[in-house]
Amino acid sequence: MNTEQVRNDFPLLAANPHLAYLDNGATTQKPAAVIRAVEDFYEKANANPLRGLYDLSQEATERYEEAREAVRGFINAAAAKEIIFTRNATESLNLLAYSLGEDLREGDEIALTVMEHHSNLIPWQQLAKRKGLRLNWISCGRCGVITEEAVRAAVTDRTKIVAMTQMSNVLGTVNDVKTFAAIAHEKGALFVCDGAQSVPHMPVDVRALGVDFLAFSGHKMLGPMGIGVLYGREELLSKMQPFLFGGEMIEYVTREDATWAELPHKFEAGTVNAADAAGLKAAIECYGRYGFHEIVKREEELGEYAFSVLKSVPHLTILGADEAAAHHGIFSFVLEGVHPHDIAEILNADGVCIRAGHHCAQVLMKTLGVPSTVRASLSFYNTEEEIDRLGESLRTVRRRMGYAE
Amino acid sequence: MNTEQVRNDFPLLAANPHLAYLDNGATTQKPAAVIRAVEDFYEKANANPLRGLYDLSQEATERYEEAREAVRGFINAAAAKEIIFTRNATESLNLLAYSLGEDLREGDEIALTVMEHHSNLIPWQQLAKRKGLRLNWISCGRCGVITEEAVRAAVTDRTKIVAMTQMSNVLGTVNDVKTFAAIAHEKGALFVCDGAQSVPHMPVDVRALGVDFLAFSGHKMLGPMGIGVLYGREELLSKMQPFLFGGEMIEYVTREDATWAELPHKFEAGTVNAADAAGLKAAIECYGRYGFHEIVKREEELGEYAFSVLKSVPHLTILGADEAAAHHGIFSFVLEGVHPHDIAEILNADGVCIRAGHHCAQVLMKTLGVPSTVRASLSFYNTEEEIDRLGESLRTVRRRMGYAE
Amino acid sequence: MQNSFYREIVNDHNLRPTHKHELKNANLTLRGVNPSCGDDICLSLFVKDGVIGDGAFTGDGCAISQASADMMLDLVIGKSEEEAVSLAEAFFRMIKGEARPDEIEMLEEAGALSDVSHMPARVKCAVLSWHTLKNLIEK
Amino acid sequence: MQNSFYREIVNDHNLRPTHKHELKNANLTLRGVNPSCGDDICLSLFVKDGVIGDGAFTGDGCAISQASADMMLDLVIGKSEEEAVSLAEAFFRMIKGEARPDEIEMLEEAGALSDVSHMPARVKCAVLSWHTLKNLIEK
Ligand SMILES: Cc1ncc(COP(=O)(O)O)c(C=O)c1O
Ligand SMILES: Cc1ncc(COP(=O)(O)O)c(C=O)c1O
Repeated sequence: MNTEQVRNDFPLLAANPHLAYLDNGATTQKPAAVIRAVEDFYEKANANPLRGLYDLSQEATERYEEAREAVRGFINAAAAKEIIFTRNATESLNLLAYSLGEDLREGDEIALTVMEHHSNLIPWQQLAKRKGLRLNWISCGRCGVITEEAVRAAVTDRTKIVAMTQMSNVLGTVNDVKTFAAIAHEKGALFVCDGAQSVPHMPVDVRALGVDFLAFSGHKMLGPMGIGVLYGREELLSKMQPFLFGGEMIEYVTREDATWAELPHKFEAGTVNAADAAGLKAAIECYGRYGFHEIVKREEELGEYAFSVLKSVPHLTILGADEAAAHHGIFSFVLEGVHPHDIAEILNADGVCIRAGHHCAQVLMKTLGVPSTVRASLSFYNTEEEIDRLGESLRTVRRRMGYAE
Repeated sequence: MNTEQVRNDFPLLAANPHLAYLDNGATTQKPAAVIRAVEDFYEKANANPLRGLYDLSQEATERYEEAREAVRGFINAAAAKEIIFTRNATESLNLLAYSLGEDLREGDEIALTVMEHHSNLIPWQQLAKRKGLRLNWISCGRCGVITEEAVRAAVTDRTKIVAMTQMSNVLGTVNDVKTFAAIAHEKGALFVCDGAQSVPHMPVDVRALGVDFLAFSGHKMLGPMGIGVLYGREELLSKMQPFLFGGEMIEYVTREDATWAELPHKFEAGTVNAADAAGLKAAIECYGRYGFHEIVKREEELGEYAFSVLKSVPHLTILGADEAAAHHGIFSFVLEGVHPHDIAEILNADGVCIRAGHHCAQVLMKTLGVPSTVRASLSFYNTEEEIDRLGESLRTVRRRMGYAE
Repeated sequence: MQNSFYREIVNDHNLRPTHKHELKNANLTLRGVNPSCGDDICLSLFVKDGVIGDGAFTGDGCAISQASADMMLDLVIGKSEEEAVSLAEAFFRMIKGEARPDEIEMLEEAGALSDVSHMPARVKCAVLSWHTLKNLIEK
Repeated sequence: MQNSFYREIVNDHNLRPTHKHELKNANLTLRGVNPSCGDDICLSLFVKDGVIGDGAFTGDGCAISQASADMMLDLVIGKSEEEAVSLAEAFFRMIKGEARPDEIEMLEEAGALSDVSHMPARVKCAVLSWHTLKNLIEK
């Protein structure tokens, strides 16, 4: 992979050579191909898809459905109708909580890990509150490793749903969802996988993993902001109740009741965001063009480098695993005596963009015993030079905050 | 208004001079300024808004919040925090049904009109089913007029919510929501206004109208596809439970429970669609540049013309009011002996884009006694010449379908 | 292409259908509906010893759905149930654009609908009667 | 600008605060929190005859929130409750970029935080202690 060439594909990176954008876990930059695909939709194919009987609307529909097929291929789903377009991973997970929640009864249990992003935590927690369900917490050690024992301890015969992220957005650890999905199935529970961080950074094959549902966001994988995905096994989706009502998700409507359209439309209420779906397809094509294998290799390289640079900064502690490979390009750390927000401020002054805070994972923060951390998260388009600048800037922070050294 | 100049602002229209796009009720075409605003966000300001402490994220946040302020001004809301960004009108209305639904009890009543779009009908209907509520239907005559008596007959002391569209997407009639909101308030009910069709085509002032909530979509008013709006009075929104959970909508999260962020964030879960919000702001600026007064005047002119052209087509019946002004550029009609889908097909062959079907208003179709209609819906950028082509094409339909004449 | 789509043959079957009426001696009846466009047909057959002795339909819908039903009945009346099902399969293949020329030949006048393979929005209209036929025979 | 933001004065109050300790004779105490960044302070005052006789704070947070609290106490100890509230108002105006030069003058060292008016993400940190003070006095 020729990083310099790659960076030229990203207008914002090309225009800002002095900016080290290291907040890729929050959202990635967009290649020109993605921006152009959205633009091209509006300039050549803009119409309300699915509803029109004229060529322009057919074209809009085709682009939309081609995007669905591209997503299907990307995660190796069995059928395109198993791909539901949503706004983002958060909406996908809420859809699940509302829709699967319909069938849960008081006393049923939901197992979830302490490392979940709020988007895969609060929907289940609030569902549990509304319906009198029990939440079983799957704990992780300080390294962020979830063991089979921890999962077995939390998943009982009353467990109906196991919700788990495939990659922690704070520690970068990857959970063995294949094994854990099998445990869930042994107990008759469904396995909901949050792929918001994993899908952009490692090949994810829903059938090989055996997960029942997978949620992720386009904007974290080079795509536009308005599109997310919920994958679900057809057999399950077809039995589930729709979540949002209106638009093309119906079959018949009378005053008293309504029946629902077939998959995937049953879960896509209102005018769909075909333009951003087309953008997501272009993003997936970029993965193909760069090569996922190359991307993973490059991100591993950069991760190794970043780990060693961060380790060499005095007073700095990396949270989670003590080896680069376990971080998958996501590094949360603290610097003795300096609040993460002050670090972010100083790094910003040096043109280094990182995140500071609880990273929408307050339960994990509590487990780790820190109120907040700094997080640097990498993408294949980052460079060693940017990581050097991160390191250099970090070395000056304590001095600039008034510490003798 | 110089229509030729205006059309040059719309890349799709400029590139397809032989296409008569008359399906504006479904979605409008996008001016270059809107497409550029989305592009510009991705090229110059792309970061996850609200979460970052660096300049790029600040820039993203500012563009997002400026868009909120632009929407506030457009509908004259009292405060920007009364503007919730959603995906589309459908999501806005579902948010309301779920969130307001929390406080409703068995036996409570919801009043809604028979002319509602499914997006403002099924959410309430399904809520009623789940909670044992009663739906009171507000009827309209064949002209699509809703009288004060009809509203008073349906709104009782047990009515908690009145849901009504300001403009029918089938008949084009405008309901006197100011009067009807006052009736709702007399009875202690909340008034939910569906502005999906009205906000794009007439100045809407939420405070002058006195509505409690207003839902609309960006894509029907020159904006991008991924953004919608829910306006709500602050006093009401601040008491309501959030709908989607995760992301920046929280304050504290523990294993057991969570507390919510302030308005408007409480209702905006997950990564927000700042790029499309910026596009919506650009759309609102286009309204300002063309002048809403000019737009309305031009659409009235075109409406008059279309009405007279349609009236002159043999065997054609326009549904609803028998005067142009009551249609606000939306004309549903049937042609004796020819199914609407066949008409759409033939018009498409002549380069005329219209819609055929039930227009997501099956309850209204039943009331009108037709299974489906053809709908032509105008925008200020349409031309008399396009309407002529619609008329000419329609005149040939019966012959082309094999009728002697 | 679409301009020439409403050819005489389709228009004829739509405006002057041979088989659009009630069928008094029907022993098999099934309703088929396309909710999204409102096509709604009721198909009746009189089947004896595995052979379709007679057939008719009633209902409403676009020209394509109506003509398709009428042409289908022209074709299957007098045929065995197996033959009818294999004609339906050939028809579905044609609509997907996957039929061989000899299959389209076999469909006689119904072959006039082969253009529908380029009109995704109308596929449902064309296949409605054939799906209804297949369901009726197979269940 | 941000580069020079962590000036000696802010760093000093952050690293070597005068008023960060428990206050034994406190008769007014209130906790103030910024959930989004985790700033968390507990402000204690000893107020007699409408005058702030003493004050202190404990808690955690970024340098801005900590320094702001310390500088605030430097300023308001010995002042009347009314004076403290009007200083708070002046501080809020400064952070909004709306204060007059003489108001910023009045805020003494706390005026060092005027740059926060260009840093929307840090506004909450700077005003936390002042909001807590105002709430404490007014309720
Ligand atoms: C009156 C009315 N309400 C609601 C909607 C739903 O809008 P959307 O599909 O953008 O959510 C529409 C348009 O389809 C409409 O015309
Ligand atoms: C693990 C994980 N899950 C869910 C989300 C939510 O994604 P979004 O904000 O795009 O809905 C994120 C990112 O914020 C994440 O990192």
